[in-house]
Amino acid sequence: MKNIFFIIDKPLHGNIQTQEFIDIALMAAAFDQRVLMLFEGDGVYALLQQQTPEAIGLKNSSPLLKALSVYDINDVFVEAESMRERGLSSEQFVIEVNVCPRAELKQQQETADQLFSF
Amino acid sequence: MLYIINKSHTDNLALSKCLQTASATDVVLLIEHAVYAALELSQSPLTAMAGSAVTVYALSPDMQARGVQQAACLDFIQYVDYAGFVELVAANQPIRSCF
Amino acid sequence: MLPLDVLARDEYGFLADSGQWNEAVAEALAAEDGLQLTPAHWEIIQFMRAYYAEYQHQPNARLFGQAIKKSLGADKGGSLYLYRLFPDGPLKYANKYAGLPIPPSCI
Amino acid sequence: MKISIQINASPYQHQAADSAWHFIQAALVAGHQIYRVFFYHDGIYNALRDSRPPGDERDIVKRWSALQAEHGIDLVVCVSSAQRRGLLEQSVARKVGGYEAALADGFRIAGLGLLMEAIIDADRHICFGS
Repeated sequence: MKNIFFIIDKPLHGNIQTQEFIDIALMAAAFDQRVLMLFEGDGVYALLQQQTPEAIGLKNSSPLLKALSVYDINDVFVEAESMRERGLSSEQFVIEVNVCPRAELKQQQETADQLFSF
Repeated sequence: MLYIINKSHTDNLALSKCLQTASATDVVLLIEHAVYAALELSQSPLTAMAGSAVTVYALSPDMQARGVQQAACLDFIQYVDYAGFVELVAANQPIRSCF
Repeated sequence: MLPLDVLARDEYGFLADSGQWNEAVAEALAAEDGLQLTPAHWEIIQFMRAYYAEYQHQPNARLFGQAIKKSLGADKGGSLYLYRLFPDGPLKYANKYAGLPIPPSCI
Repeated sequence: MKISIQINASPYQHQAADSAWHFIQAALVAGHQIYRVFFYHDGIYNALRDSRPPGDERDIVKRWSALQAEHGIDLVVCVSSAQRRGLLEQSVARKVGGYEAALADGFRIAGLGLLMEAIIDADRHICFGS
């Protein structure tokens, strides 16, 4: 089993990249790998509630984040510094997350077998 | 950890971000538009890295393609060709391509 | 029973508008394929509808099995069980009778 | 060492396909095995058979086909990325469109399972673009 780290550092909407990226994470979990997800930088915006991309004719991939737990992806982290820089708090998020400082997340990443971003 | 950076530092924060947590065991490789950050007068976040333990490489074919001369680059930058890129990949784990 | 020919369908025979779905439509779609829906079929079809309503996502075959295992139990997420219910392809036909779009791998 | 490669960006719009190709050449010279090249996101456009760049430019698609022909490297295009962007498998293209698929020689279209296999089996997995 490999430790695979998925790093989302871009917002969710406007293109299909994030949705396709999450598909890889779900598949890795379905292949019994240990999946860790990290939201950092502008990626933390992806977690905001009340996203209505239907307003611009796009499918809402926000509910997809709730499906992470269906595939036993429970190690979901958000970088504390990125949240602070953007004035966000975890009550505003659609899913429960572990808020961690950057330095600690760096140590976690060093133990990964594979790091993915997009 | 090997960071592969491919975007200009004035266009994208990937280089700045990785340098904030990079340590002595980390290696940064600049490819594609990221090689501009190697230039001494580019005001790149690398200028603050002189004397740091982080090793920084730039991909020389991408520098040549862009007219980035070694003589104009920060003196701690090291240079690799694609064979050297492959060696860095083989020698480091994990690897993060930052986009 | 609703006649199927008044319902808009896509080129694969799937409902074009999932809002037109109801249980009678599901039964008619299955009957058209020569399949009589049993409670075991309904369990999978209702699962697909609930999953889609909650996550706005269509799983691929591998994820489909995993998600069913998690929700309905390991025996029901297995290929053997699912293929016995939907011999021509569980993912494709569970989606079809649930009134959902055709998954990419089923075209 | 077994190295697998992922291409996430379209050719000509991004340097990813060039960087990856040069990297693969160097890796082969150094005696490494290229386990698979997986084309994802807009990377699927690397597999378009009808790409016809002007004669004085590199032909990225032909270069991939040649890599497969000469070294037997597995070139896999993600099925759902491809379908969304208008590239179908041969049998599907015939069935739904009544035409021949636009997939270039040496590529095959398959699911994400093959990416998983590459990540799990290879010693290194390197992403190029975007």
